Amino acid sequence: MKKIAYKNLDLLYKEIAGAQELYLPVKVAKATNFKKYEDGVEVDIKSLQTVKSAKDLFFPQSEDMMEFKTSGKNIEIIDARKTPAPFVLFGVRGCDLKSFEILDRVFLAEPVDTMYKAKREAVTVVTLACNNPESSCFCKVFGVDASNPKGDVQATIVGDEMFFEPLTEKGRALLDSLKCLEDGDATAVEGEKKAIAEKIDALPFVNLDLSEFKGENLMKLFDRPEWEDLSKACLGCGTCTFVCPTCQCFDIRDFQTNAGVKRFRCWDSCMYSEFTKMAAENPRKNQMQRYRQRFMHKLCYFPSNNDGEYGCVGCGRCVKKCPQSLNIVKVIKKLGGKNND
Amino acid sequence: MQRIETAMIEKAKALLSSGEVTRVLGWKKGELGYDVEPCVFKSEESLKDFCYNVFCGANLSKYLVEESKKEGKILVFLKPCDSYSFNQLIKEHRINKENVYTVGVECQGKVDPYKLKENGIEMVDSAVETVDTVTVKGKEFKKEEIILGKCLTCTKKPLSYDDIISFNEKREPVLDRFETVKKLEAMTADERYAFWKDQLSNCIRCNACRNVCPACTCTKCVFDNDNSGIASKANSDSFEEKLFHIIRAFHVAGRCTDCGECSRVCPQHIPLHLLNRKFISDIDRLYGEYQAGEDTDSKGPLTNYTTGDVDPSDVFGGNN
Amino acid sequence: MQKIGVFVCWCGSNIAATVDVKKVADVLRLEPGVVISETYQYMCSENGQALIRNAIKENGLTGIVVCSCSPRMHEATFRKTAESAGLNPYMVEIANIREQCSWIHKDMDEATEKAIVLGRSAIAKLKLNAPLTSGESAVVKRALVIGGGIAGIQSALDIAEAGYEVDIVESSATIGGNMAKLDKTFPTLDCAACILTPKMVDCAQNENIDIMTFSEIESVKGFVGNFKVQIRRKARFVDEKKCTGCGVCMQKCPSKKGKNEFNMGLNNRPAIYIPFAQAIPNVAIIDPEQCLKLKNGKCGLCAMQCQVNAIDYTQKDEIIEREYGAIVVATGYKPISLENFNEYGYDTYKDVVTSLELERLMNAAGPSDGHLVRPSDHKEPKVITFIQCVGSRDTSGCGKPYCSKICCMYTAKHAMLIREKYPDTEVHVFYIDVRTPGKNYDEFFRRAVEQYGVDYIKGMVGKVYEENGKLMVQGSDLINNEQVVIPSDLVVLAAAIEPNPSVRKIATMVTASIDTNNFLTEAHAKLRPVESPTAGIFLSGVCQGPKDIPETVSQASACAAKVVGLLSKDKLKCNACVAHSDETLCTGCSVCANVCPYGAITYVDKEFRIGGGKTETRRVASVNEAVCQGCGACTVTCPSGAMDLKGFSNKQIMAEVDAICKR
Amino acid sequence: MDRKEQAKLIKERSGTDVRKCMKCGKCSGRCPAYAEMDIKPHQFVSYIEKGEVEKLLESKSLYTCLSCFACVERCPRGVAPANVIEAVRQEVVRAQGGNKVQAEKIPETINEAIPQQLLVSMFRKFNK
Amino acid sequence: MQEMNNEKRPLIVAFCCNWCSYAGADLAGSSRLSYPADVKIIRVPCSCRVNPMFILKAFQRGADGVIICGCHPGDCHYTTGNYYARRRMSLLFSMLDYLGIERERTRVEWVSAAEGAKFSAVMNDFASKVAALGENKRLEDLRCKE
Repeated sequence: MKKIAYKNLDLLYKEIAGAQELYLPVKVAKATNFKKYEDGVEVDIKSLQTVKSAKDLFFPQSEDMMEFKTSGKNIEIIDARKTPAPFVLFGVRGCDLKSFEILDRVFLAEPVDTMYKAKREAVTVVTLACNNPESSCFCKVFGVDASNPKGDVQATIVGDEMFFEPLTEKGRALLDSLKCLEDGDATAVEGEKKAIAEKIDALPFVNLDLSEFKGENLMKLFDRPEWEDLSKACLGCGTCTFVCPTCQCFDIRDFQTNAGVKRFRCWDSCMYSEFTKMAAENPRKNQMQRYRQRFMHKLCYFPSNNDGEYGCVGCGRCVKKCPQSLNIVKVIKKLGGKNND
Repeated sequence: MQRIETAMIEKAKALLSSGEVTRVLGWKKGELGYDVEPCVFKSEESLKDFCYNVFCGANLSKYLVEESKKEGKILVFLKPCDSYSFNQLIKEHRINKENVYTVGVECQGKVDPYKLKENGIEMVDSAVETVDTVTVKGKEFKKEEIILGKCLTCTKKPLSYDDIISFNEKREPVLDRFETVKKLEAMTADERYAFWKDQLSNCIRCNACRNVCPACTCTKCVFDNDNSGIASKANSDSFEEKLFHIIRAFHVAGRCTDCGECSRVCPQHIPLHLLNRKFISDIDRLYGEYQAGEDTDSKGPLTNYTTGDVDPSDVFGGNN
Repeated sequence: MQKIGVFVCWCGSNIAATVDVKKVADVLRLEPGVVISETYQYMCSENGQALIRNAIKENGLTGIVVCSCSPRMHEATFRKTAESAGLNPYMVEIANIREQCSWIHKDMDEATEKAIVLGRSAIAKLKLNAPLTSGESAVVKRALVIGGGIAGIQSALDIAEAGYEVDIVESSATIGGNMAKLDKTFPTLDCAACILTPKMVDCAQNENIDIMTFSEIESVKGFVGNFKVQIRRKARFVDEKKCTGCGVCMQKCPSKKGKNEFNMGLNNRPAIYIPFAQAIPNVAIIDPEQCLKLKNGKCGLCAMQCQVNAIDYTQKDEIIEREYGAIVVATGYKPISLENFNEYGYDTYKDVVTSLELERLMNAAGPSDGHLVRPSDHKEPKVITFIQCVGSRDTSGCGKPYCSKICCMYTAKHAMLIREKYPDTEVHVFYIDVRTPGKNYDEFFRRAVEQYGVDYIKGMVGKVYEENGKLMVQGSDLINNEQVVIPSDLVVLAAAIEPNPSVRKIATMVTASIDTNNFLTEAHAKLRPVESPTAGIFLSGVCQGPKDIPETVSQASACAAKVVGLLSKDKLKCNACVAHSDETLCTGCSVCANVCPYGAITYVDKEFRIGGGKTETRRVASVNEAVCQGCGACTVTCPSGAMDLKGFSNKQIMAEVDAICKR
Repeated sequence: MDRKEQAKLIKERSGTDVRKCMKCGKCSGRCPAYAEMDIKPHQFVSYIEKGEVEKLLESKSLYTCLSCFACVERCPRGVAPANVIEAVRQEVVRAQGGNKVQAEKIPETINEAIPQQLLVSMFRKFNK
Repeated sequence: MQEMNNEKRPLIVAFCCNWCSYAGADLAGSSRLSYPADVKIIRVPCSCRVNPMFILKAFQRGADGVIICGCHPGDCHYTTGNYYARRRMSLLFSMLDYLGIERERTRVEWVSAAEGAKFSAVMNDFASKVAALGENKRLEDLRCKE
């Protein structure tokens, strides 16, 4: 167990960033997101949640795949994938860490997504326990322990100090390399963890009933009439999918540059009318169908195909960010099971 | 203020039972108090979940584009700002007015849940509202401390309605709506560039601003249309952040009623309304004051002209 | 797969001296899609064109780019060349490497490089070109003339003479307009009735002319060659076909308090009346405001007296619809209202009259049978003072900023006529400037001064007031630098003229543009002065700007010539580069129609499939290709990008941008 | 200050565009004080337009103009001769200084229909 | 801007209306009134055909300045096109300025078919102002610059 005084965190960041790239919650113009640490940035480590999730680091919003260079009538094909240098992702919360597991199931399954894999392998994750979980948090429902978030290194703020506990080889190596840290005592951390667990148990959504969401109920759930009302106010904007740590859909697009064509992939959203557009059109023609797709995928299709693992980590971003206050909690409460009443 | 909600429910019940309307567009209670959602109620019974309170900030007018196509009349409750959007949509033939029964409702500013959170309040069991204050969890706030940005500058008065439910005079706006625009104009070009670079770099192109906007009702947006030449799904370069927001603001210029929904819904809190307000302030300054949505038949400033209009070289309002 | 041919012209040394044309051809040959790239000394020559024709045929080219002079010079030439080789003429693009390259640059490398970029840009555009064909529309061989004054009469007569049918729609009960009210006309002093009434009769007798008086335009739909016009024939309560114009009803009518409009309200007429003796049609009309039968059902004397049973108290407005190929607007003018000019006392003193009223007072058929007397006491005036520019050239907001053009001449005419007929009358004229350009015009004015001794005073009148039964006219004499007061018996005001107010409504209906003074705008101030920018709409007379009778008649005939030119065509070839609305994208928001200068955009409800076997009805824009001139204003105003312009599409222009920026 | 400058100043102070004058003389045609004026209202406009101020500065018209604004009211071109006269008067008065009419002696309530400018010009006129 | 002189010349896209300004450019050519080869003209039917999209697209592609030329107000071949263009461009340019983009990179000029000399003078002036600003950094797309 290592520790550092909270006021000295900047030294820590500087030291990490001196050796490899460091990504952590940074506030720019009122919004906190994972960004690269550079001199002068405003680190916002205490903020419970970044707007965009940490998945951005492995599966960025937009990413080059290949290039076609043209000159006259000739075309040259260039591999645009980059080999990432080792980097540290600092301040990841339990829910976001859990989301990596879910994304791994998608991107690391055959056929392996090489671009994702390279970045997953290059990272050292430092998680941070949630001292002040919010009413919109329901990670516990999906088996996340926000007081014990895991990762390569697990950090906990106790009073005016931050404690670090290495959990993997990578984590240990990172901690060992840092000279600004001093040895710490685990007892204070244990106390804090207990306090956090108590806070979590008092949150409003921690006892959501998911019992109805299982493979054999698929058709029944699909045909539930409540979808119509649940989705009524949905604007189809896609905010929920873009802030969601587990949404993994992307589109592959071409951009014509002055020298040829860049092929890149970028996030897509099942909320969009252009999503999975086929020869004719999007098979899901109205917003109710698109809305249903998103939640059925997270709560029914995904667990059916992945040993019961849900496609949601209970981070509550959609609860906070939906312009019209629609969210997965409302879906679970309506369709999840009797104990939600 | 509670009696507004009561009066609204009574009105809705009466119209539903008389058969004059078949549906009611309003707000439904949420799980955490502040997360009320727009909802179409189809029966008197379902109105038990109906609510109208300080959290009903969403603009309902856009839902009518689809709802007014359906059979039967729908009752809609319009806040003053919603009613301007409604009028503008009527002007653009996007709403079938015959299928809508409009009831104007009093609004003295709606609460911004983020501002509540900043004040340490997360869940809301009940909120007691007066014209100038809101009391949540026993704590009394002045409106200007916790209402949405768009409400701080609101001067909108109720427009023509079939019926109106209003008991108090509208409170005066706290701020001049062009104050921030003026501040930006007074900056140097470098400062302005830095400001917008920071703001727009946060844009995740979730399209919330566009999809909530009552002026953005295109069947297919140019940014979704692969044939348009500017379609894109994510910002792959900082240029695309600017392109999206400039074109979007331009497309709604002269049609934007300044309802402020774009900034309310932005997950990154980008003050997008400042782009629209820049156009509004330029239009007011250069072509005479114009409030989109104030009527249903005037020509918009961009589909109009006078022979003596100012030249593009002489339009700059701010510093260089 | 596209097969593009590139043809680089030397233009002798015009291009070749500064641009390495061989290099341009060689580089462009490498562009994707290009299968042949050649140079020639004079591409526009017969040999050069043959080269292009052969290349198109031999290589099966789908499009050609000619790098040469400005498209304004030879685009049409090369389009014809392409067409003769079986290629659609719109599959031709020109890269302007002469006016916009070789002639302005001196450095060979620089100019060659730019020529290559311009060539690439043209190729990029061409790749997105689509074959276009000009639409055709049939022409209805009938013209509508709105307004039956001298302008409308002359236009109608000339069109009818050329063998086409014409309808005159006149809002008052007779044709003739303002000219019929005039006494004599300048500069020859022949009587207006003597020269106008024969023309009116000609109209009535011409088989090709149909006169609809007491009628108004209700709506105009359609476009050049195919207007559909609704005309409201207002109830006159007299059957036009039966009435013989005998006038017995007028004598028997007991209600005689109606203001006689023809005499400018200077005397009264019965409730049933014929506007004036030579009215066309010579048919009575009942004024429902004055008629006792129509007001309270008690009378019916005229019906009893009428030998031919022409009176019909139950007559209602009737709306008829007709089709026209061309519309002539000849709505004329009226004197402005003088309510803003109380300094002249027009509303206060009976003996302050307008010039048009004076015309009636001097007219043999007028209220005083041509004997000039003052309206107040019917005595002969001994001192008459004229005031010019009343409301003309006035930028204070009370009057009109323009010169009414006719006042100087008619005031001279009045002064002269009075001095001739009543030599012992003293005549003064206050003027700011005397403007008499025109054949024999200045001579005419000088005659008034030199031969008839009219007293012209340079200066304006400040006020008119009454003192001892005289109208005291106080004004400046700027030449003598004194203030003068002229005790007068009659004061005549040369009121400014303004377009007939009905023109606004009509302009909106036919989507013709109108200026700030409500005069109709011509398509080009110098080169197309009798056409409106809206195709098929023509301008005749004062509705376009102030003018006198000779000018009006010339313009009316010019207008007729243009109409005849249009009607002589069986089909109209339309512009091929027109706007086009993608109905799947259009939301029907109507902003495009707001900016269309030609009224080419209308909206229709269309059914669309929305999946699941369902359909929905949407309002979408539809462009009338016969009317669209291809400016593109609509394309930019359309937020959804549904509106695009053929030949200059969004994608084509953006492809040009891309190609230019490639480096 | 040379005459040119002075003319420019007077022009500016008058707030009227003398070039708009089309020399119709309606101002002088209406002027009730015409007989008492050595230089007539239209001449004021004309002189100022030509930049000749000398004669104007000595004119007795400055003190016979009633400031009734009839000329302003009647001008068809929106020129204001009275304002020109007023501007010249100011030029003269400012050069002299000293007040004859004292503000304290003005009654508290004045007929509201009296134009403000008339009151002001009264001060200027009777302050020699 | 020194480095621009040799290696990187500024790139200027000029949208010219077919009836006045394009003809004015032709007249400049026939009169041999030179202006920098950096200026490349795109012919459009009317200044009202210029979509803000085209202007932004040009900047994205690497243009350093964009100028729109049309008939003088009141002389539009289509009677009213340039009036709309004037309003649109006024608002667009003011917005670009608001975002901190240099004012001198955009311009609207009214050039008639008779004003060959004006066309040349305008282009010379615009090109030198744009060159002085240097490369367009604030409205660039890095993908188009590689």
